[in-house]
Amino acid sequence: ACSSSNSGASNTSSATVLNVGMPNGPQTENNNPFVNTSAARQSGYMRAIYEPLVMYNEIKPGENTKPWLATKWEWSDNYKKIVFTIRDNVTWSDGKPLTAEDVAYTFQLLRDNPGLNIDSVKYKDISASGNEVTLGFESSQFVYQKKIYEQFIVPKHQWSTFSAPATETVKNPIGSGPYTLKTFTPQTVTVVAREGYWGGNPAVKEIRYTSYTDNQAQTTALATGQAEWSYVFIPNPQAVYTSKDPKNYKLWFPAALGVHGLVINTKIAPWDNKYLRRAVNMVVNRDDIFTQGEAGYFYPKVDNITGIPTPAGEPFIAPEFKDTKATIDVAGAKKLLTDNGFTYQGDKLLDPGGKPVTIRTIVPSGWSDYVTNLEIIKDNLKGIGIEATVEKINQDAWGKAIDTGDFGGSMRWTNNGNTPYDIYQTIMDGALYKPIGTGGINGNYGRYENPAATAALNSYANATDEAARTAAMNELQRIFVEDMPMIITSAGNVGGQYSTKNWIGWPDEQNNYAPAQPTQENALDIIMSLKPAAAS
Amino acid sequence: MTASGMKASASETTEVVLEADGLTKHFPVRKRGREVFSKVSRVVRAVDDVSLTLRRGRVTALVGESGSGKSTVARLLAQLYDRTAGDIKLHGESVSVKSGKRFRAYSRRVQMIFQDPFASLNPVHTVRYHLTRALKIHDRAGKTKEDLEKALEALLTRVQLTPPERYIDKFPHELSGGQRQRVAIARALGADPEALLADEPVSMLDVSIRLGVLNLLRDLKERLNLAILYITHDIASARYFADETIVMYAGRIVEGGDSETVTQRPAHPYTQLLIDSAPDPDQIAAHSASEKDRGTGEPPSLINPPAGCRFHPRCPHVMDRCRTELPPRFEIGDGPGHFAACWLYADGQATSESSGTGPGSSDGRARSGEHA
Amino acid sequence: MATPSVVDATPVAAVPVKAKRRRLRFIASPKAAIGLGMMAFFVILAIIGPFIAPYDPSERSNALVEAPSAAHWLGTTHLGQDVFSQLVSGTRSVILVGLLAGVIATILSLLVGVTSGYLSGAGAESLSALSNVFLVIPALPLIIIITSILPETTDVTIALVIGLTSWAWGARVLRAQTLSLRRRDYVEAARATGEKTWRIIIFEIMPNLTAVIASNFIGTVIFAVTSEITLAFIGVNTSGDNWNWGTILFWAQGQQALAQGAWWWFVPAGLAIALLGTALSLLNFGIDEFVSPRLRGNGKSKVKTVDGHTVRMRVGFTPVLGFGRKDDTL
Amino acid sequence: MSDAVLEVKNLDVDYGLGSEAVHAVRDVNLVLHRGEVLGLAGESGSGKSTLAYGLTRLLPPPGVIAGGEVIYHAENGDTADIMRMTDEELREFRWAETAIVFQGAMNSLNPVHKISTQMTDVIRAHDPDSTPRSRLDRAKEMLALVGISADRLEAYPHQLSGGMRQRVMIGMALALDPRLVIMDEPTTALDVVIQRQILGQLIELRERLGFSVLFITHDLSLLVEFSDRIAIMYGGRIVEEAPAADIYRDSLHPYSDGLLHSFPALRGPRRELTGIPGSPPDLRAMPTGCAFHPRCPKAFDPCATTLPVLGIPESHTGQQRTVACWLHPIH
Amino acid sequence: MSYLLKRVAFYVFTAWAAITLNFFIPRVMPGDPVQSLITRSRGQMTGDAVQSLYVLFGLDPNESLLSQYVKYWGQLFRGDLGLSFTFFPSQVGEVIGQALPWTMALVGITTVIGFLIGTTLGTLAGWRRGSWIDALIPVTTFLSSIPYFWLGLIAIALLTGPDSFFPAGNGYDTGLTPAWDWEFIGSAVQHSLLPAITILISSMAGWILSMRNMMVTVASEDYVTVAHAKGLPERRVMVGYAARNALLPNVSGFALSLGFIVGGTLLVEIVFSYPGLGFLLFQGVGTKDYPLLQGIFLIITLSVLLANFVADLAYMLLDPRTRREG
Ligand SMILES: Nc1ncnc2c1ncn2[C@@H]1O[C@H](COP(=O)(O)OP(=O)(O)OP(=O)(O)O)[C@@H](O)[C@H]1O
Ligand SMILES: Nc1ncnc2c1ncn2[C@@H]1O[C@H](COP(=O)(O)OP(=O)(O)OP(=O)(O)O)[C@@H](O)[C@H]1O
Ligand SMILES: [Mg+2]
Ligand SMILES: [Mg+2]
Repeated sequence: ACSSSNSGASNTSSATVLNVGMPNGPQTENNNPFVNTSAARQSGYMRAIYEPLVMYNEIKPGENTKPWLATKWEWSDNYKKIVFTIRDNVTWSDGKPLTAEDVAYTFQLLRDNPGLNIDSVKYKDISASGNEVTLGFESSQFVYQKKIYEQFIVPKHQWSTFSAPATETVKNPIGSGPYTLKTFTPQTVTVVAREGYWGGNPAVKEIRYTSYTDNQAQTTALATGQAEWSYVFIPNPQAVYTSKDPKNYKLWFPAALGVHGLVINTKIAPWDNKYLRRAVNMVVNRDDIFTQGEAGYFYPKVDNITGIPTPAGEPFIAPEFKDTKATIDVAGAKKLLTDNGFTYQGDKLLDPGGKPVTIRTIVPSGWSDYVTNLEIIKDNLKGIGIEATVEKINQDAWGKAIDTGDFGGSMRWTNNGNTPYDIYQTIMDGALYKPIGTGGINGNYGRYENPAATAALNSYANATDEAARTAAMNELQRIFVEDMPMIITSAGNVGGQYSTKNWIGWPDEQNNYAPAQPTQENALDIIMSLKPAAAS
Repeated sequence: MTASGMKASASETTEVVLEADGLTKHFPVRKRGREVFSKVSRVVRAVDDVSLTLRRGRVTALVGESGSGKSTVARLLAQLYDRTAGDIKLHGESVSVKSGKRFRAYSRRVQMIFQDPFASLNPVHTVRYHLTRALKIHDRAGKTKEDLEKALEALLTRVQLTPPERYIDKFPHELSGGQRQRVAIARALGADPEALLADEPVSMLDVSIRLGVLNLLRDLKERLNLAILYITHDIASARYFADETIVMYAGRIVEGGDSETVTQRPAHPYTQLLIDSAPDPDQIAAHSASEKDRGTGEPPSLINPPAGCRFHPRCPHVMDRCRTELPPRFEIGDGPGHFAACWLYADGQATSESSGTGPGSSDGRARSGEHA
Repeated sequence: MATPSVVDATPVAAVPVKAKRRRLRFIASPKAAIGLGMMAFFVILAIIGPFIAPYDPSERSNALVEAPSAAHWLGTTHLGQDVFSQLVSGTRSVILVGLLAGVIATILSLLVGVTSGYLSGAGAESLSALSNVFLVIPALPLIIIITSILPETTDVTIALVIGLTSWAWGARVLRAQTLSLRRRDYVEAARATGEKTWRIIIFEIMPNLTAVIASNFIGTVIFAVTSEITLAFIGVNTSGDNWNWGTILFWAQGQQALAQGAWWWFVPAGLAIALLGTALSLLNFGIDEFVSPRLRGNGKSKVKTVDGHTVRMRVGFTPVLGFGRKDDTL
Repeated sequence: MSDAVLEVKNLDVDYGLGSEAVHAVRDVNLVLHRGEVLGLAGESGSGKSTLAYGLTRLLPPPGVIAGGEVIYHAENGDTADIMRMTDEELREFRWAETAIVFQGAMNSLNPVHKISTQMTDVIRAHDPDSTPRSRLDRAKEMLALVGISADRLEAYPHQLSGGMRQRVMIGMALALDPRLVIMDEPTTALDVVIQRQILGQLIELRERLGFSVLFITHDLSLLVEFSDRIAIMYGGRIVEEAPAADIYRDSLHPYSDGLLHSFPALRGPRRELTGIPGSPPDLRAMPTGCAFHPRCPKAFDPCATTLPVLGIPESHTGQQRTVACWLHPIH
Repeated sequence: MSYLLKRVAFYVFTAWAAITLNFFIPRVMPGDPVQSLITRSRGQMTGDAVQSLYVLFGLDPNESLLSQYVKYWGQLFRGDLGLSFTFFPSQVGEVIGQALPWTMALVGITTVIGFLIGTTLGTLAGWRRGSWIDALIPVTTFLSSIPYFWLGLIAIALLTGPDSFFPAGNGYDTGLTPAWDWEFIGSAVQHSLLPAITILISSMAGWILSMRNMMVTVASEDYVTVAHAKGLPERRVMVGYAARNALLPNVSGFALSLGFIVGGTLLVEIVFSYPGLGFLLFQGVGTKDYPLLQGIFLIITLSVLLANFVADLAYMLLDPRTRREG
């Protein structure tokens, strides 16, 4: 009975239901918000149930924080301590009030259960008094602010009863958010708006989170309007998606501060030669990669020479590089090479030692966009006489090869964060360096060694004033542009596809109040902003 | 008749080739339903305590009801089955071989012709293949191709498949039953054996072809001095073809002796039944009326054979003793080596040396009782 | 009495005639002939495919996702690659994997099945248990797992994996068949003649299994081909620049070709698979009718009677071609 | 010929079609009288089974009836040509009028059905009004007739011995009181004791029920003993037909003669066995003229060229016998 | 040893061997669930997550295979299949229990229907050899040579759409909650039609072909000719005599094929987004989810063994001859 009323509602009169889809396959009832594998996290409905302290908008440089459960927060100068002031009048969905105790308990939970602490934030002392919570850290958290802001809060009175929070499936989730769990099926999870939410009653009365088996099914659902909001890679979105209802079907994929690109193993001759890497950077066709590999939208193009995505990273770019784009310049690349000891034998590039320059790139066989990107790069490299091979191997073998440095080049991503620090740290941090053949590393896959870069990274993370940070960031960019340890081609994204047929008020280029991804913390902000299309 | 008499006397002197002593074969049967958990295992007592000898240049016929274990005896003698008990002696030496070199050495000396010529030739191979293999295995193929060709021709000619080139490249299905049977015989001869175990080599053939095959075997026996075991349902042919005849009933030998004697003066009630049942165009009138009086009934189960004499449930002369005690062989003095396993001759045992009246009269009694 | 020579002469003359008939019988079945023709086409394509392909199958061009045209007979991919060239070049890998895996699996199932069927004792029992264990483990998931263990997958390794994991069904069938053969008189007769065991297995038993072996081989080839293509399709094996029909489908599916309306990218490879499968099954018909005399209908199942009707030949109701008395009995 | 049950006229049966065809039965004429046992003998491969299956149209492919008639005289005097019957008519005719016992009883019974099922389903097919009770009773009656106890009804074929199976088939054949029973080598694989039991019972029943029997066997002595008339086949044709005793005492065709001198006698003095020289003809390449002439010791000029016709020999006027041999010119 | 005990011992041995193999195969796969989780979620998870995940999954790199193996058996006997990595921390039993009914319903029923229809058609084709129905065989073999997924995708492209009766995927309408009401069942049936037809089309040919060949073989058996000679109605001869006996080999083939339900039609479930075991298996392979893989393999193993056992019994019922083996 419930279903018929529902299915009718989404099509006629003003909407009350929002249909969200994710291509993750059938789910098992698992509402543990801490665990990455849980349905709550995969489908994103935890965002409607649990709330963060601060809403952090990672695509909006400048004003990127919005008070949420915390009304105020204050860092110490060295970023080793923060004090949150918790909002009053917030109740849990079971009616109990949310207190600073709950907040402190949540962080204690993270500190005491390393399995739950996915972000590996080093909490020290945690205390609550009145409506204030104080968190202390072992080191400066400047570059990790986002992780702390975004921490969702769980009720102490429920979680303290769990003997093993890490393996708890939380059948009856109690949160402070505007929605509560109504039904769970492996296909669809339904949450409904509850009474007594501190932020007022949302226009969206019910949200259905449906799991589609794969991208294709998800795309079909989007194209037919079954799903109104999703995050999925659609090849040729024009033909497959937006053209079905150009007025309402939208996609918006703004860049985040994380990148994708060609990691070069800097320990293999002649790729230890920075001129060679720079020459490569000069011939890679980022436009082709964007339009053919990323279907013209998915991973936004990065063309600043520093590899920092814009507009998110705009404020961080050093003045000297502000307008330096990575443009294709085959002649320039050849000149750079021949000026630095490389020679040509016919079309073939020879290294200073007289050997032909080749590169063996690897890629997981199923990752079609990466494969396409590499094919394009291979083509581009041919233009300057470099013979590249693209080896498609299985995911595990690829993971292992990357881990132990058994490759010439590969497409990979970097971490993302609230500053470009994460990007550069993933690429250049000497602290992460391990020689070829040694595995177990968490970054610096290109085996790049430069003490200056490591020092700059450290000083950025631990600086206590803005000037020192800016200096360190500029230094990092200088080193990167000089040595070009990775050919950055695309930015990580925080976007989504959505339909304005039933609901309006979505974020977009003009109104970029939140990233459009339904599984990110900002999803709640978006949901709260939605209005029925008919009503407008 | 005279010829057979002469042979009989010669039999004492000719060399024993193959000898079975107390041969026994039990086939296990699968348990059914509720027997699964019981301990007793059931067996088909296909052959029980069978002793016989095959001599050089002599044919021994083995007759008996269907399912009495004749083929099993032949296969046991060919060492194709493991025996349950008993002994097989080749030239007085006990042999027990399963496979490998020793088995092949044995098979060179003792060869078998299988009951069914339609089944015993591999349908995918030509006559040439079958015979070549037989020759090659026993190193009789010679060194060159011509040698082989000559040996093949000789074999085919010997079994009267002439001209050889008409048959040599044929597949079994292109041959008639009689021709197949002769190929099978040729194959057995290819090993140049000393003993030949021929299991109903003529059962499927019409009388004219049947005769041809039998004449061939007789000829072989005489020329090559073979010892032959001839298994058949056709008692008349045993009379004509075999020197000695042995009768089996339900896995046991019930009578044996010189062929002419056994067929003309059967001693054991079963043999009498058998001989009487054989169709005889000359005596059409004599029969017909007396069908009812004949001992009828089913052949006994070999899984739970009757105690005592296995024939007793069907025997017209059954005595108390027959139901409990297994009769041993009793000599009957009316022919060379004639014996029967029947209590009727128990009394004659003591006097058998002195006179033939005991068995003779009992024989007469049995027959007259039937025809009255 | 000169006539016997007539009797002799006829069969001698008949021998070569028969042999000829036997060899041609296979082709005589129209189904098998069609299958043979199609199969020959695929094999030839497998050999010369890469040479006659109009483009390098991996070569990119600016004609992105274009419908079939004179320049690109089967259109292009999202990278501007020529689908027709991919299809033609991909034939080799498909045929290679199919045949190689078929051969491997057939040999294994022969070894295991026939040996465990013919011999008795612990060895044979454990062989049969082994094949049952392999039967129990689902083949396709197993293949997926094994291929994902391998760091790198070439056609040969794929063929090996498929061949090594898909023999069990055949072994079971062959074992059952061998069990029914091994006590046949001609096998016993060969033993009684003094044949060695391995000769009995190879020369006496196996030839009688030809029909089973052949259909088994063909079944395995079909299975291998579909497995290879499935593997490629789900992205387990799209290694190197080695094109096969599954890789085409993988890319087409990854780019949602059908949803884009690019049917030319998705449809031909699937049809090619179906055609290859059909060719093999048609061959199977021929082999069945060739080896098993019972299925041999002399190609005809209908007969014409004298008065022009058509009657079906069938068991139990012998067709009558002509009625009544004929004037001339000769 | 008022008492004729079955008349076979000029029956031709082939295996295969056109030039490939094997002419297994050629121009066969036979009459089967009421209550009579007609024996059919001949070399293996001479076409005996083919004839038996052919005239009931049970020959499996590639067998075809190339021509001829088989006239059945029903009890009420009607006649019908079996060759012209439709499938439905055939089905009704079969078993109710003509029952057949096949060469191998081992394979004639369906291994997966009980004896009772196989016996009652044929009764039901021809008498749909009967009750299951009455059918079962009839089945028991028939088993009793062939000497098998009623409790064997619930047995499966493999639980019976070969002889018992044979008898079940014979019992089944008689279940519908047919007027004709065809038996193709019903006893070859059995020992003489069981063989005699079965045949004895059959002859007895024949006398009581009055059906006719077509009896095919290799065993001439058996034939002579049990049949009224004997027909001898050679190379697909009937070469001689006569009362059993006449054939045994005085066969006219040299082939019959050869056959009769090929089997050893069990009793009485040992006879000289001559046999028949040569080998059977190849059906694909039959000799011209009389098919037997290449092996015939008495062959003379016409034999090799002209086919002798089956007819009453001049020398035996008045006798109920026919022969096809140039030695015995016919009227 | 008696026959039945031998059979039981054989099944136990096979089960043991298969389960042991199931235990070891996933474990020799390179890479581990954590790595594969990270690579799969490209960029959505930072490198720092690694440690917490190892801790979370309780993966102790120092525990020997053997002690894991012993532990595994201990768990099995307690009916505990462990925690799934993919859906951590859900119980494997729960994950499988949720998918199993769908596979059973869709693939199980279609396999049975395919067998029934295929066998019926094969019976007719074999019985009327040379008639039109015989000509069906090349057509069905053509269809059966097409990979499931291709047929399925084409069907989706051609037959589904916003206004089509056929839904493009999923087990039931997304708004519904599984319950035994007509609305849900109707929706489930509607969603299963297309995948079911795909499986039917692809799987029927095998049954048709083997049944036909058996029919042709059996039809020339003497007892069938005897049945004709008895003048039995055509249907009775075809069904009771020919098909009844021809069915025997197909029965064991059918039992075997039950084992392929999960593995063989995995692609159908993937293509039609069907929430069944096959798709789960595919996910498990992708994420190195050993406990899940082992759980699924266990289900497959046990069901195949069970099916075989049932087939054994059915064979004994259908074929009164006690089969003599060896
Ligand atoms: N492999 C076997 N397993 C079980 N029982 C068997 C086996 N072989 C033969 N028997 C049984 O042993 C008995 C003797 O069989 P055998 O073949 O020796 O008889 P036979 O005298 O040759 O009969 P026939 O005259 O019919 O050929 C029969 O009851 C038969 O059923
Ligand atoms: N399917 C067939 N194709 C060709 N020829 C056949 C076929 N079946 C039988 N024949 C031939 O037809 C002839 C007659 O066979 P039939 O079975 O009638 O002989 P028969 O007289 O019954 O012999 P037997 O006494 O051995 O049973 C034989 O020569 C045989 O080779
Ligand atoms: Mg025997
Ligand atoms: Mg016959």
